Amino acid sequence: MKVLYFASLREALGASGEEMALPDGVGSTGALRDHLAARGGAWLALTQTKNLRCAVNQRMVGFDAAVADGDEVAFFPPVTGG
Amino acid sequence: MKVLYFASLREALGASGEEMALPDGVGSTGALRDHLAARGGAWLALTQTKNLRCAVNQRMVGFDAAVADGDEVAFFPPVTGG
Amino acid sequence: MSVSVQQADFDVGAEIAALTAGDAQAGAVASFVGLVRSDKVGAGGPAVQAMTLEHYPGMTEQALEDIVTQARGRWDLLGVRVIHRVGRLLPGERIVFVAVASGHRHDAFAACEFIMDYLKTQAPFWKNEETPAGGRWVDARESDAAALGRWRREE
Amino acid sequence: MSVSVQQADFDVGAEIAALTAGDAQAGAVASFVGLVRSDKVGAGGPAVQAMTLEHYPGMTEQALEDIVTQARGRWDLLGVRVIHRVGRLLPGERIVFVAVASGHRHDAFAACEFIMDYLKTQAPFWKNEETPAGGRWVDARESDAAALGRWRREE
Repeated sequence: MKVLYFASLREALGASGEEMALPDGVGSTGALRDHLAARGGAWLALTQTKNLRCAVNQRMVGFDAAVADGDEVAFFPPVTGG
Repeated sequence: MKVLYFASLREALGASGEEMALPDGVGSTGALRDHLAARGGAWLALTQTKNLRCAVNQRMVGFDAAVADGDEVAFFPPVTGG
Repeated sequence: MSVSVQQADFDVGAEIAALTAGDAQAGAVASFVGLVRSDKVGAGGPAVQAMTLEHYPGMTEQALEDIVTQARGRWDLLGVRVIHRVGRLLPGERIVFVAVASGHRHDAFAACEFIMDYLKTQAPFWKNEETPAGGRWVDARESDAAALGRWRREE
Repeated sequence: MSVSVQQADFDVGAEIAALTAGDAQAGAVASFVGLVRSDKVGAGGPAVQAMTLEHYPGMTEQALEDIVTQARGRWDLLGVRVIHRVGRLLPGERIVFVAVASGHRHDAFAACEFIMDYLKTQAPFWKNEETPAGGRWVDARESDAAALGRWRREE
């Protein structure tokens, strides 16, 4: 699967995204976020960013949304366009 | 005083306006309307136009508004601009 | 000048750009363009071939200025532009333009719609439509009076 | 094409005119232009020298198309145009443009404001401001979430 990071989260992580296999036992966007944050250090930004948002396959969803291998998952702070 | 007529009322009266002295006993826009309508014939349009509006000195007012000699009074149907 | 009543057409893009030129606080411009429709005479009726806008010179400009002043009193606005054409216009031609600049979009949208709602019921313009069956004066719409009521309830 | 995400600027007047060209039913176009403000960093703070718009390519276009589809489902619209710029922009430059054509003004105004309110909270764009003190990511505004709530209550 592909995981993407945007804006202040991208800066905090020092990465715009990564290719990875769906980790064992991870079935939701929330579980994926927690799995990544468990790397510690800069990755704690995933649980410390206020009002973190996520998308699966380019649709904004909640942290209870299902994720499957092959999905494109994105994490980002609240949007500020317009 | 000057009295002006616009749009469908102007067409019905066949006149865009007239100079006249303030008639005796006429102190309001409503009384002036009734005075003019009393000429009969086409002038009945002044009491027969649905939702007739009036203005004194280029401000829209009600039919209880005061009129004095020297005023510019206008009668017209509801506006339809925009 | 914030209000113009004129026969001539106008440049929408230039008017919108001019409203915020050099203003560091301007973050939002809401605008409206009203056009001559050619389908206005009821089902099966004749198409509108042209429209003539009559107005009350002198009062028109004053009524529009009053409306703009009311809008500026209700919202925090940086610029307002109102243009209303008069005379004979063809289907598709612009009739009216209102643009409002503000720091934030809600003030700009609200003030722009307020100005249009007031203009529709308070500014002395009258439309006469030309059809193959002859000219007809456009009737005032009940919905325009209702739209005005909304702003009055909010006062 | 009703939605564009691009670095380039655009011609507001031409876009508004194109939206109703040849449409006899189009009587109203409501539109909105959002601009880069240069006064955005709090009282006494540094002025904004430039702004960089980051986005999520692919999702951005889809989110905007979804918003337009929702608007078309709620109101009777004849045309919709959304343009959002990305990349580095200077104060006073246009960021976003939304225009909606309809038979009547209330549908056009409502849909235009609805699209802006949804875009502000649902489309994946992020603003980074350059100031003499360095770059800063713009915070989301509570008022934008509140604006969205208004439309949801009306559903």
